[in-house]
Amino acid sequence: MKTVDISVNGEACSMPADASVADLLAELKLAGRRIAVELNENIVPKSSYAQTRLATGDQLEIVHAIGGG
Amino acid sequence: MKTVDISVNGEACSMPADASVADLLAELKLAGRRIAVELNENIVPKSSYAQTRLATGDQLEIVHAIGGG
Amino acid sequence: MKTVDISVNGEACSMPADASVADLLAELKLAGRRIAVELNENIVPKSSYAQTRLATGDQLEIVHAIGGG
Amino acid sequence: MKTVDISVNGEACSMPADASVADLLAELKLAGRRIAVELNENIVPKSSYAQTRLATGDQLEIVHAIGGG
Amino acid sequence: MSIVRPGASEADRFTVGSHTFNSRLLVGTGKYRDFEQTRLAIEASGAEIVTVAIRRTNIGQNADEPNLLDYLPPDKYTILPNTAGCHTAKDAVRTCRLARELLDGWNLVKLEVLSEHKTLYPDVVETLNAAEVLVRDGFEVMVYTSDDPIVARQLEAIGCKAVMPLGAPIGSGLGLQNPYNIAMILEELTVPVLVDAGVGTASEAAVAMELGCDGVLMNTAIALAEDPIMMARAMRLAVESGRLAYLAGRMPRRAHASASSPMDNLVGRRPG
Amino acid sequence: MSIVRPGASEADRFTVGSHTFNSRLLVGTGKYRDFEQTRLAIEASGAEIVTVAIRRTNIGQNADEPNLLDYLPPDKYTILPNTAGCHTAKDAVRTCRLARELLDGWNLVKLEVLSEHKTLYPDVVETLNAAEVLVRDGFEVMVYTSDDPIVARQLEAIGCKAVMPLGAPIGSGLGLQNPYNIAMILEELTVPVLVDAGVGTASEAAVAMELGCDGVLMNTAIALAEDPIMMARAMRLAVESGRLAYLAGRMPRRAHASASSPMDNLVGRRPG
Amino acid sequence: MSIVRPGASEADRFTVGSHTFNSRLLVGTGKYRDFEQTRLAIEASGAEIVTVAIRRTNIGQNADEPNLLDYLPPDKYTILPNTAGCHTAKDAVRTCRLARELLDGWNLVKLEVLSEHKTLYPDVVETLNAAEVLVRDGFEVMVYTSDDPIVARQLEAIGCKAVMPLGAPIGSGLGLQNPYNIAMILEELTVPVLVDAGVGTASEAAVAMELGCDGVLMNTAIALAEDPIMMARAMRLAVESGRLAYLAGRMPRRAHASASSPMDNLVGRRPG
Amino acid sequence: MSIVRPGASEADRFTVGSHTFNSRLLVGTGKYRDFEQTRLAIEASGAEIVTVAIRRTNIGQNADEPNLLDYLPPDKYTILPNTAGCHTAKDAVRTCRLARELLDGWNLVKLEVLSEHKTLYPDVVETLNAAEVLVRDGFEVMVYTSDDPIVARQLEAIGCKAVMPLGAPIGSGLGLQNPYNIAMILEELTVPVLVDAGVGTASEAAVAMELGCDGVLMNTAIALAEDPIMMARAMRLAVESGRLAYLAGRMPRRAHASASSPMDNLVGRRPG
Repeated sequence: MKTVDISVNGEACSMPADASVADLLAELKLAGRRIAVELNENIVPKSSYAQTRLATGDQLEIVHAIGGG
Repeated sequence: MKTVDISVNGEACSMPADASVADLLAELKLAGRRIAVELNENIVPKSSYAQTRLATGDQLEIVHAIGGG
Repeated sequence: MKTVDISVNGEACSMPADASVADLLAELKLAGRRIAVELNENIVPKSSYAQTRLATGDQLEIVHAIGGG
Repeated sequence: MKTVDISVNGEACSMPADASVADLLAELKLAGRRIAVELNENIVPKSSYAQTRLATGDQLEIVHAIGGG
Repeated sequence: MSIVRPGASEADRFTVGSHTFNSRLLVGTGKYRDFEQTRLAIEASGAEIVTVAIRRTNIGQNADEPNLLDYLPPDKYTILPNTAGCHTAKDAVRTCRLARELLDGWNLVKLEVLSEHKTLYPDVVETLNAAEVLVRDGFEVMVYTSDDPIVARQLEAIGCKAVMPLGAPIGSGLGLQNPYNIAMILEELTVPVLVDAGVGTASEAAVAMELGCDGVLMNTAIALAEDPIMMARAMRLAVESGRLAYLAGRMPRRAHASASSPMDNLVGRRPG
Repeated sequence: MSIVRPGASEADRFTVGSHTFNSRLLVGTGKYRDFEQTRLAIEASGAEIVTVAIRRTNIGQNADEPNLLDYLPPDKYTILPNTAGCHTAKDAVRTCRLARELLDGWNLVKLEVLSEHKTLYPDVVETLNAAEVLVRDGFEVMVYTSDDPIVARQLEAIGCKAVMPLGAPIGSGLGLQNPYNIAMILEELTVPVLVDAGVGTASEAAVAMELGCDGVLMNTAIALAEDPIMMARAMRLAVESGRLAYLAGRMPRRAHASASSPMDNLVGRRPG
Repeated sequence: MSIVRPGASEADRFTVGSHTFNSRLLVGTGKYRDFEQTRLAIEASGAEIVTVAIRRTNIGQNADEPNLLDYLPPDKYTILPNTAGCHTAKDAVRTCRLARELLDGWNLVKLEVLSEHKTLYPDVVETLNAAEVLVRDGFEVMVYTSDDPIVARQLEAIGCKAVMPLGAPIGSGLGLQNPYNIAMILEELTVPVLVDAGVGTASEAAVAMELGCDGVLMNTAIALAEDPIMMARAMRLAVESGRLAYLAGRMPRRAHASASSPMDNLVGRRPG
Repeated sequence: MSIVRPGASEADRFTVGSHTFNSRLLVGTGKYRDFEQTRLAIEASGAEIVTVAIRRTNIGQNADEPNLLDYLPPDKYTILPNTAGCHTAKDAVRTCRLARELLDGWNLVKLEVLSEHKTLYPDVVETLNAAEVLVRDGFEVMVYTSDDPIVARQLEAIGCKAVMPLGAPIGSGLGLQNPYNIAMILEELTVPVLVDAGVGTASEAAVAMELGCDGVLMNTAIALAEDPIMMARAMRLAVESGRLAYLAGRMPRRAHASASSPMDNLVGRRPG
């Protein structure tokens, strides 16, 4: 099966070839959580998770809020 | 009529010869007010106002509470 | 006689047509004094005063040291 | 030989019966040094060392100057 | 001096001699525009103890003239008579006795024996003398004094029920001039220590409480604020906040910074 | 800077950009023992605005791990994402955009671009650069900066909605190191000015408010107190007391004393 | 920052770029009554470096008008031209080039780019820009700046030969407002650090030196003293005393007392 | 207190009772490594008056043991015996009488009656008592006391020749804790006022002199510096600089800046 090699929060990771951001979040069990996603330094709106396809070389950042001053 | 010459709060004053502290306070319209009385540097308790007679030369101090820090 | 119209320290001034910076300084009685000269925002070295000709429209700044903190 | 029992700077000490303060100081090798002497809480002037006799029970203090602030 | 933090449900009470209070802010009643302003400011301050001065009544005055104690009824407030104006032990003792008679035997007094000097600083020798007599005479003495820790200790030894060092001259509003001495006094005394005089604004009252003082007594800072009633509320909160901060135990001071937000998992970094 | 004192019945509100608040105490959420302590302390503080940091989620972590925002729901608190950890304008802008997405379009952010230096002081050049980009990008920027009044003015000119000079290094608890500069900033800016960082105890928060600051932002002073929840209450009261004292208008300072009790009608004196 | 104490016979010299000096007090030449007073005060101060401003000559003025540099001959003093009055990097650079020409190629300059603001604080962004150009152009730059340690570090990185943070606003005489920041700057920079501006009296100059500063630059504190020449002597001694105290290494501070005189061998005691 | 500035050629002398001195720095002789270091430090300090303690000689000690006064000969220095270690008026008087005998009738003494307390603060009641006896007994008394202005005035009234309030606890090196009180003392006393105890570094000695003190007495700040001899020089210069600054009359403080360089005739401006 074909896969795409991507980086998530700086760590290498691979996903099926036609996976979307939504698929990735599901895989990471982050679906529905308070997070934000950046793909190659551009924000991915929540509304676009399903239609945003991943491609090899993509750099993703997934963030959440933590305690800070 | 015979009188006694006394000093009240540093001011000269005269009263009938057999006047009591109670009489003086009545005269000064201070009866029943929150005051304290000293006769020749001794406290006169409220309960003794009536029986404490005045004599010439007596020095009385009549005090009340005022604003202070 | 032909003249050149220049500005010295922000004030209008005219000099004979082929006057040099040295001529100007002589005219202003500043020759030999501790000063520095800027012509159109470029420094004029002391050694070039004689050969630097003035032209109409030239902006000169002549400065000296004064008390300062 | 008869002696007198005295206290010098809080320590018991005995001297021959007719000893003077001067004798005591000589015994203590303090003669000629910068000191002051108190006998029973009275100052003994330097000029009286020789004629001041010691008696049993005498309390002597011998002091000098030391570093202090 | 070890801090015993009251439990969440427990009140943090304050005891002077035989009396116990909730509020740690004590206020004077001088310098107000009128008795109504006095009343409102004191209400806003939450104070339970209010000081008053003892003075000759005006002979021949209007008998219906309002009286301070009508506005501050002794059944609602603890009236603390002071000996302001006394420059000798003798006068101070005499004033306390008059006050006790005036207040029906109430024996809690504020002793102050001021020097005749522009600082209005206490004459500590006369203060010590007066304290001795008053304690023997059964008074519970809260004593205004300098910030000299030795004199404070002597006043406690005599039997004063509270020692009240000045923070700055009366009415100056300069704030605590010598927190070191206040801290020295607190290190050793076991009776309550209150800063009396010198506070000018809210933060300074909080500072006194954070040092560990049991309370603060003030007058001018409230009465001469542009809006005394609002300042009275400010002072109430300041004393409470300073007390809470003292009890809560402040963070340690650090010579250098320390980040509040974690410094790992930053966006866009290669994991180290 | 003239003080407009709100009427007794009027609330003393605080507005940043398009948002209005009652509380002038803003708190961070770092350094607490756990989320429950965070929640309790913030509740006790009365804060309406709480700062959070934006960080990478831990990939592969337990999906049921509790989340800070479950404890501090955005419908109850105004969540103010910060850019802590960013040392360049570019990183700070990127973090703000992620935060806006995370918080469903919420555009109020705390900009901080720290130098890589033990003081954790801001790099003011990068901060100015980031502020420009963020304001153009529609953010309402509350900006952490040094106490340099010139930089503060430049940040206001760029369009920042609040300027937040440091009182002392983040996490140091040293208190306001330069009240003069804070006062200079207040004299001229019209947007709200908040002291951000440096407060260590309650009185220091009151001092900032008495200078005329619109608010105080803190984290460590509460989180690292021995009893953070009690200290949160202390800070709430301190900010309120400092604000009230500022509005009430403090008494004038006097170089010499001024008696609180009248000096006439003293007992035992011949009338002068 | 470790202190190397010069040996008793060694001089404690002070080096800026390629120049070495004995005196650590630098003085301005503004605000004096006349040139003669300037000369006498500077002589009394022992300063070797004196700052001057660069201004347009008055065209048409009396050609025999005395000149400052006749009173302070460059062969006796190191003349340090400043860029006072410049509000942009461009103007500052232009002024420095004029100054270099005026002083026959002398390339040591004092860079100051002030904001147009009542504080006369530097505009640090323009200052950084000007410093870059001047260093590239071969100047040895002594730079007046805020007390921001990050900016100070950036100025050193650019190649400035001395960094001169302000103690307080120019001409205010308020003394060091933020010794903490001065200490932070000293902890890290390797070029000389001088406090420039803000000193009002002798002890404040000593404080700057005790922090470890390499020197102090002042003008108003001397020129506007009631007796400028006597104050110049005071400042000379203050800078020397502060430097010596720094080198000598002060006693440790103690929270409690420690007797100076031994506590044994007291008169009249039983030996314990 | 009006300042009389000595003429340029006139010496600025300092008189205590019947004695006149040039140096305003008085030093103690305790805590040094050895007598040689004591001698060198005192020489470097320029002090003319040195304090010594009076203690029992060690009976049976080596008769050739060196003596402090061999290193500090009374014909070169004014030896000021102190009463350190005395806690009662009686002991202090007794010690002074011994000292007078020891020093061949020299009657200038430093009276200190310390409380038995970790602050080493004076017991002011005992101090007042001792001062009375000593003055009657013909001593010229320089008295160590608290910074209480009332007590200071009482000591002057008794006839003390110099009043020496503490700046901070003996040996603490904390610096002047309450300059306000020192200033109050100076406002009123006519005998010399010296700060005795508390100075830790040079600038603090200068501060005391700038307040208007007539001198400073110190011991630990010199003796426990890392390099006592260098610190002695620092202190000498600090006292001189503070004195000169006081006499010279400092510039007025200004809340805002004031340029040192003229703001007209700037390069490149259109004349306004």
